[in-house]
Amino acid sequence: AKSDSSKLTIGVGGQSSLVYLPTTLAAQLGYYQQVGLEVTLQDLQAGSKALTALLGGSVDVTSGYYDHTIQTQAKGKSIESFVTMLKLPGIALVISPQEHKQISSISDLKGAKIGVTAPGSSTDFFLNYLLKWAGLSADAVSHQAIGSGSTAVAAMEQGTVDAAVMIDPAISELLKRQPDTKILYDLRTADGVQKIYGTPQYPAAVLYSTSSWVKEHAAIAKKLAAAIVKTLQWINTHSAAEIAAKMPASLVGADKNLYIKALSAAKPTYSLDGKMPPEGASEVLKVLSSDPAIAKANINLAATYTNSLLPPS
Amino acid sequence: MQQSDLPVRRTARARARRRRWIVHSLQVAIAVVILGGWQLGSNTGFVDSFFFSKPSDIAARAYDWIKTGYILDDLAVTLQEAFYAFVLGSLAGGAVGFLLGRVRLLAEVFDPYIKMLNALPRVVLAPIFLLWFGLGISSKVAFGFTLVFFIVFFSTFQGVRNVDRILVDNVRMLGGKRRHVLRHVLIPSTATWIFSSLHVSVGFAIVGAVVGEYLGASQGVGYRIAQSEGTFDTTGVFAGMTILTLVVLVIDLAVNRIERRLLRWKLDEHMT
Amino acid sequence: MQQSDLPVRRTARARARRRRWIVHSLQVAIAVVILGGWQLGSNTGFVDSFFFSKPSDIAARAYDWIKTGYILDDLAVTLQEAFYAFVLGSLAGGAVGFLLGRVRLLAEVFDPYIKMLNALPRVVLAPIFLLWFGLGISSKVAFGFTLVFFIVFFSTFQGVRNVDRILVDNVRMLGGKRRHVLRHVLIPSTATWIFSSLHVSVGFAIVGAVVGEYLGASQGVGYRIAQSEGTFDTTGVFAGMTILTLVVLVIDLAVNRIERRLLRWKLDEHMT
Amino acid sequence: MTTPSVELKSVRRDFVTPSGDTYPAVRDINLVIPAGTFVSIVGPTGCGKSTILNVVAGLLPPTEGQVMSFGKPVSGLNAHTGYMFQQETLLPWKTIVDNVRLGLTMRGVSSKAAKRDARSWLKRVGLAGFEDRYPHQLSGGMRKRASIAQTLITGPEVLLMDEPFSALDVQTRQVMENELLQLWQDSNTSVLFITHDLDEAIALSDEVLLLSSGPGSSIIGRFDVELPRPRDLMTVRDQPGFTEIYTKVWSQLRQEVMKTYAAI
Amino acid sequence: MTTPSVELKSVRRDFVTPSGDTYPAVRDINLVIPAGTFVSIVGPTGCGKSTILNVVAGLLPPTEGQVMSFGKPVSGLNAHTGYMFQQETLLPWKTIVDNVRLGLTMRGVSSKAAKRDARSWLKRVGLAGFEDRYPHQLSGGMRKRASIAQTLITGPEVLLMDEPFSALDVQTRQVMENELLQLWQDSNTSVLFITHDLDEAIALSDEVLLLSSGPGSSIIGRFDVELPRPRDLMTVRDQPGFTEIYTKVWSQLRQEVMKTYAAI
Ligand SMILES: Nc1ncnc2c1ncn2[C@@H]1O[C@H](COP(=O)(O)OP(=O)(O)OP(=O)(O)O)[C@@H](O)[C@H]1O
Ligand SMILES: Nc1ncnc2c1ncn2[C@@H]1O[C@H](COP(=O)(O)OP(=O)(O)OP(=O)(O)O)[C@@H](O)[C@H]1O
Ligand SMILES: [Mg+2]
Ligand SMILES: [Mg+2]
Repeated sequence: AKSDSSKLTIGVGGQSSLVYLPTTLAAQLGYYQQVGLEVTLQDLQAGSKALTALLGGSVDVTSGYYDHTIQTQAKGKSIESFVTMLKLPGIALVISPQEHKQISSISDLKGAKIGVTAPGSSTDFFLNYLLKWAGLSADAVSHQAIGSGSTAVAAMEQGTVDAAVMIDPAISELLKRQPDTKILYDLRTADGVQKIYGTPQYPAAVLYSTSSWVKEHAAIAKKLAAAIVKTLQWINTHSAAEIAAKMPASLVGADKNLYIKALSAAKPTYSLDGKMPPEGASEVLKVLSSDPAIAKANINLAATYTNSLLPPS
Repeated sequence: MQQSDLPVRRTARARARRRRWIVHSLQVAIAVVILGGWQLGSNTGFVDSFFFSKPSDIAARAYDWIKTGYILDDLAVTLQEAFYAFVLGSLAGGAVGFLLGRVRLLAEVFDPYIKMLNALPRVVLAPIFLLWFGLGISSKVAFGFTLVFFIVFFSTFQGVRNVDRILVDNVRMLGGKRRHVLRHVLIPSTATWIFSSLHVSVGFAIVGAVVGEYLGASQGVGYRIAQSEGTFDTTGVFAGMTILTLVVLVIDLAVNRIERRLLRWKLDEHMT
Repeated sequence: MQQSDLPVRRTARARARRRRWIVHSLQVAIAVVILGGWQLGSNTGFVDSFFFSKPSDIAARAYDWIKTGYILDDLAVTLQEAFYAFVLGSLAGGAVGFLLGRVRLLAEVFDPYIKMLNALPRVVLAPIFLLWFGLGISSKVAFGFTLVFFIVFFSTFQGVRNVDRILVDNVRMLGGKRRHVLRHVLIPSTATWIFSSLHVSVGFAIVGAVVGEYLGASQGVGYRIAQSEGTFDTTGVFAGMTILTLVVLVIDLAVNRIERRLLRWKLDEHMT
Repeated sequence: MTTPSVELKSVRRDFVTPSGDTYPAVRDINLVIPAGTFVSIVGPTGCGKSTILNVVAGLLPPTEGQVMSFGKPVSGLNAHTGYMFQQETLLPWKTIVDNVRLGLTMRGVSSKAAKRDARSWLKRVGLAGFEDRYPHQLSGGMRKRASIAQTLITGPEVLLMDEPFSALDVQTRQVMENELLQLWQDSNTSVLFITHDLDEAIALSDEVLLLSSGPGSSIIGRFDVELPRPRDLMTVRDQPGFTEIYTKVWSQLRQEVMKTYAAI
Repeated sequence: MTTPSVELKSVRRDFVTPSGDTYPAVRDINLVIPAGTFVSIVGPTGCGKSTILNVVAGLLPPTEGQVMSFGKPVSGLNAHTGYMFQQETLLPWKTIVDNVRLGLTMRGVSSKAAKRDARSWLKRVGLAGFEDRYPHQLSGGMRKRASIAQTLITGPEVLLMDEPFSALDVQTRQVMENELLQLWQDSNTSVLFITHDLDEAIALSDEVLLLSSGPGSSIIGRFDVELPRPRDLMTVRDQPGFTEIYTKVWSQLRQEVMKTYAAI
């Protein structure tokens, strides 16, 4: 909403979250400047807050989940993704180390307490989808909100929940503390995604803005997309340690090795070209359709993303 | 003088009735103006219903949630948490307030610690609460407790410090021991302060429970609100909050009633 | 009687000094026991330092953050937000408290509305705060405001209601107008209540600012804490909170000092 | 005849008791205080003397009847009056001198002038040297004297005084009485004075009113004191006529009080 | 000789003034109250009478000197004493009857018995019918009488009374004085009584103590009243010897008071 065309603010749904790493890394690498943009990053802690900030006009562009574009369309707002940063959702269903039953599929978790980061979050939707996928009813397990940080680790370690849909770096942290923790479904790998969704790519973190902004500021969006794609390529060609070295210390945290480890695990999830895979997009819609409001809404997927602003590959 | 139709009393009663009528009309008028304006704004697109929903939708949703019983279990959970937080927080805050209010050495020693604890952002401590108290009701109670405790504590503490010394002396001279002074002087004289803090505390107990649920739970109104928020269902968020505030109003009526009973000697003083 | 070495005063001063010494020793003792136990627990693995870190690490980190100036800008931002929240919230809460405390009709009309607003969970309203006040400092100020306002409001309101009627009558008979009654009776007589609420409010203003930052910001101590939490850096979380609480202590000392000045007539009463 | 400074016409004042009944404190009070006169009210304790003063001051609206002051009906506070209450009314958070100068300060008198005036008043009531104390640091009688100074300093047209001297020793009391008489003589102030000391009432007043015992007290005796002015308080009790009035009032008062204890 | 109920030895009490100086209220107070005697203290207002009572009650520790009660040094509250304060001390949140029975209730007397006793005491002080009022619904004099009942109901061994009757009309006052004397005669109570009414002091007491004016007051006169007991308060003033003592005390008191006003 700023008039000065080369200045803009990007709201990030949690800068310390690895899924949004390219947004920050691009700034660290100076790529925004290179394309002639003066970008301010605003850490909003959660994707939904970043979306609200966008709709409220506090930020111009949001670094958030692709899911939001569909969810907001169902609410009559049209927003549009124009560069995809994450081609795999970067979440996993992890079994609590306190759980002693043999668990080999979601069906074994019937009646269990399963943690999600927050009700209505993408982890929550994933769990619903998983249940449906396994032919279970939505209330076959009890959904327990446990957050995404140390609360989630604590809940898992103490066995407050039997399993949880977790995201990184919490997964890595848990694995470090409890190395024999079992991961049942790992959507941080193409194989895992293929197994659940039947397609190897599932768009997660993207840059999006309101459709009107994208239309009016196509040039800026183009530059942004270029900077991000360049960053993605840089990620692809550098090691986790090299990436970590570029990130601000405050985001790396005290335990650099852990960060590198988490980053190595996350590296395959980053998109290489910033393209939205259309099959992935329709998978997202399928997942979200467990919300009756979305199932009813008759979503026009084509309006939720564009690949036309990406640099020619 | 048992006749109830003495002119003074009749006019007094009539005046009270008229006053009540004015108050209620004004309250309704305010509600109508705010809700009406909001509804109008939403209908004309002046108010963004992505953020604010519409009063009519909210009412319909709240009604629906209650009618279908969808929210009732959650409400029960939230109220239970708030109730414990309120009762435990008030009792502990009151007790510690009385203690430190009377024992100066303790007050001086613990003063900085209490101030420090009160300044800790509870939301940040959520992981520790969950760690210590688990995901169940206790962590929400603990959450609300930390809000209620300090409010009641500070009020009671200051109230005790403010007690008219001569009243304490008189009761002691009449043979009153520590507990008598507490019961006959400190508690009644601190009552207005405590009630004042209870009014804030009722609200904060609910806030504590809801925020606790919001941060991690599997049921409760806060969980429902978080769920609605997660799916960008503003109507659901507002419906949840509407139900909460209505409940708070009912609870506050009860607190008011108790207050009016216990502080009868005082209200009366302002009657003339 | 200008000699300062009269026996009464000498012993009084010596006693005060001794008392201060006892108080400080006890405070240090408590701190040593808690921190020592914590450190020991961490070292022996009894306390999980993933969740609680170690006092020594926390102190080192806090020191480092301050020494390198890393946190100072953030602290300045947070304090600025808290300051505005505190000042605006107290002023507004006090003013509305005085108004409703004196004008009974207004009080009766607005009573349920205020209770309702107070029971709204602010964290849930964060999106609306962001919408209305943007991402900058104002949304955090607004956040803190909603906490401070109600606490000061309820205290002031109850305080005004509690004012000794005869004192008001006397000042009015001496020719005092509304504003004189306010200045010479209501404000001084409500001062203890207000100060009591200010003690809670200082803490809540900071909490409001930090939680506001925690929910969305690009600077401030709350932001740093959130960042540390995001990277599972418990030491950073605790270091941030430690710095906050130290600052609150300093601020509270100031409030105490002002209080002691303004309520001299009262403290003195308890001297004998 | 000039308009009276205060006039009560058939005033009645009821209170609601805790049980919800109506307690009639005073009824049928007719009272005229011509400007510049000194009127005392005596009567058994609890009969309704303070209630009458509150009504005159405009603090208590009468349940029935009318209150006039200088020809105008009183509604709300009676701005012509200064009132020294029976209770303690010094502001605990102000020093004595600040308490005493309050009335002047609120009238816009400069702080310096008001302080000077307050100091001189404090001297007149024997509190020189105690100016900077807070009320709780004074003795009961000293607080009463500070209240007297606080009320007199503003020079009200009608002075209402509720047992102003009862906490003072006889000697100090006489000094205060002298001050009051002096002030009254030098101005056109009317005084409505409550006391339990018959001596004092007669020595100071132009008229002494006797209230019957409650509930529902009314004025059952009006005694004109026609002793010459100016009066010397040291000797007025020895003047012819004093004892006569005293005996008259006394015997009637005694009957009234005895009614209260009749049941014992 | 039996141990005295109260004994003060060279007691001095200082206060710290706002300016930080020390204000000596009373000094060099030596006082012996044999069990069962009635002692009055008179003195100019603000001289330190209440201070002495506070010291005897154990509410104010003396700056110097020693306080003994029944042979034991007083530290903390003096459990032998009952104290009727100069200020108003009724609990505003309790009705009159609950206020009066408080002392009994706290001693474990059953609520019913305590209430019955309290009612009978309220009747004795002329407050029958006002039992269920709150203090602010009574007149000043009625509150004082309720306080008297509250203090007397517990039957203390030493009774400290600070101007108990000053808010009462002469007649009621005499009734109260009679009640007090009756009570005192029927028990072995000692009374330390403060009043500004010399008549009252002499009529009631075995000994009248005169305090000098402050600062640093001390006892400057001790007058034994050797009028026969039991005394009839209606006629005691006409007994031989009364006027003599009265004149003696009066002339000395007068000098003292005049010192305060010497500067005017
Ligand atoms: N607020 C009230 N509610 C009920 N009764 C009241 C109230 N105020 C006064 N009264 C009653 O009215 C009567 C008159 O009271 P008032 O204070 O006028 O007496 P008074 O003549 O001034 O007595 P005193 O000499 O003891 O001061 C008393 O019986 C008292 O109990
Ligand atoms: N807390 C205090 N601080 C300073 N001075 C005090 C304090 N309390 C009492 N005084 C002073 O001590 C002196 C004696 O006070 P006290 O109340 O004993 O007098 P009193 O003889 O009872 O007078 P009265 O007849 O007026 O009640 C007074 O000059 C008073 O100003
Ligand atoms: Mg009266
Ligand atoms: Mg005294």
